[in-house]
Amino acid sequence: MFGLGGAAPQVSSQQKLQAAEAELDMVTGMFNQLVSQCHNKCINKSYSESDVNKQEALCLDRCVSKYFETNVQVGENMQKLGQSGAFMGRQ
Amino acid sequence: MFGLGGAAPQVSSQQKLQAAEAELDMVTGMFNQLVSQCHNKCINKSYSESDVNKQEALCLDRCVSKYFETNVQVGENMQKLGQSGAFMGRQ
Amino acid sequence: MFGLGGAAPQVSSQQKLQAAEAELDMVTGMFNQLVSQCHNKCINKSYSESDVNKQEALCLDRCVSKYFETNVQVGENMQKLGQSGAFMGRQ
Amino acid sequence: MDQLNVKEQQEFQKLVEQKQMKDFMNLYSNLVSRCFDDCVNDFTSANLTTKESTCISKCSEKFLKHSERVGQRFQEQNALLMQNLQKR
Amino acid sequence: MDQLNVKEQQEFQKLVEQKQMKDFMNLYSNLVSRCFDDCVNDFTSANLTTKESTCISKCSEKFLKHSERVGQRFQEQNALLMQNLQKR
Amino acid sequence: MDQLNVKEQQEFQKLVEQKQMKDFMNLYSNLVSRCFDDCVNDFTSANLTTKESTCISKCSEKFLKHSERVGQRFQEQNALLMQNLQKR
Repeated sequence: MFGLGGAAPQVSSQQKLQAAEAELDMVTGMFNQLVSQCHNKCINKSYSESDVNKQEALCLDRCVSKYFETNVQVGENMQKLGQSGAFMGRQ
Repeated sequence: MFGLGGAAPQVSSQQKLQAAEAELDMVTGMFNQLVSQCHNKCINKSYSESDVNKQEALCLDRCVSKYFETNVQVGENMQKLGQSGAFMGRQ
Repeated sequence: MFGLGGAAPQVSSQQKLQAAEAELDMVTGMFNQLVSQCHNKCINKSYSESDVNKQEALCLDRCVSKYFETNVQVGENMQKLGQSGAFMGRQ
Repeated sequence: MDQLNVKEQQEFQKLVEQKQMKDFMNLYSNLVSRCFDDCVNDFTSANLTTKESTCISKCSEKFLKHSERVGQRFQEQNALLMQNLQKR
Repeated sequence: MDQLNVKEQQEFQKLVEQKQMKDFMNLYSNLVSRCFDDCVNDFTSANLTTKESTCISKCSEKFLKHSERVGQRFQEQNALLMQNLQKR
Repeated sequence: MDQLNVKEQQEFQKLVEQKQMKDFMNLYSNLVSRCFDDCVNDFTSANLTTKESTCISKCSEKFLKHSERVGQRFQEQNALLMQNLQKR
């Protein structure tokens, strides 16, 4: 998921599971963020109908698509910045 | 709390405790949400006094009451929608 | 960190570690809050540049400084209120 | 995830199941918060008005449909992303 | 909760106690965030002004009184809800 | 933290390391959320526009520099606070 996790030679089962759990939590967290942000950006809050109408649905599809693109781009940006040594030891 | 938990035949102690913990976390989370939302809806942010005044107190009492009603209604709505098969497998 | 933890005679290793973990989580949570709040208060959201400019940097330094002062003051306030018995059993 | 061996995968599966109840409760409390915030803003009485109640009903149904749709797109996009990463 | 046997209830009780410190710290950091956000908005100096300091003091006391009241109502409503569920 | 003995400190160190990956992922997802929210607001197409993409790039670099600076100040202020507490 999100291609994180990477190659880590000689790590214990416990460490691998902890990394997997951290990743799972992040993906879940991001999904919740996505639900909340695309709701803010696409859903009409007057609630005159209980269905997601066509316009809202189209907006949601694009919202998810753009969110993933953002996610990938941010990942690439961070890698570039990390390699350039512009940042801490983080990364 | 909130009447969730339901009947689950033959579950291990560990599972029951995990479910109880998840429920405890949810109730705590909801309480924190409630504190934050009713603060937004009822408390005057000019902070000219350190007491919750009468008008604010009345608003808070009603805010909590309406929050519980909302909670119950949402639960009922979800059950109805779940039974109608309108949703995923969630529920 | 934040001087919490206090003196607790005769507690088990597990309890001490749990308290330390709770404190670590709180400090992390507060740092995240600080990052978010000072971003809101100091960073220009037009993103015409990728650097934190001088004015923003100065604002951030003061923001962190004032946040710590706020933190200390709130802690003192809570102790005073706790001692005066004005509150629950909390504290 | 393909770096986990069979036994680790089973452990991980257990973890996932453990989290599912939490996820559901999360969805539920997000829904309550959202609809309470958007629909309830009159505190002249202690009970929900008919208008508020109707709003909550529509809001919660809409929120579920909304998060279902977002969930489907999320899975599609995630699958696509995995494919692209494996091609590299 | 009545589906837990005595031993499980004891385990659960431990869990609750474990969480209490966390809850307190949560309350504390919510309070700091809220009052910092509402009271501190001038960054022309590195120290709190008298006005900000007074605001923080009132804000934090008010927040505690506020959350205490909400907590009492929450418990009452929860007890009521449990009663109604058992009647069914 | 000086109330922990050596063995407890080691345990605590492990915990800290365990949390570091979590912290990094937290930073990452906060960054994505923030820049998505601030930069992406046009849903007439399914792909990022050049303008949005540029905005995201600047936003994410700026966010990292921002949180790095806040992190440095945080550590300084925390060290100062610890010193003052020990003087008492």
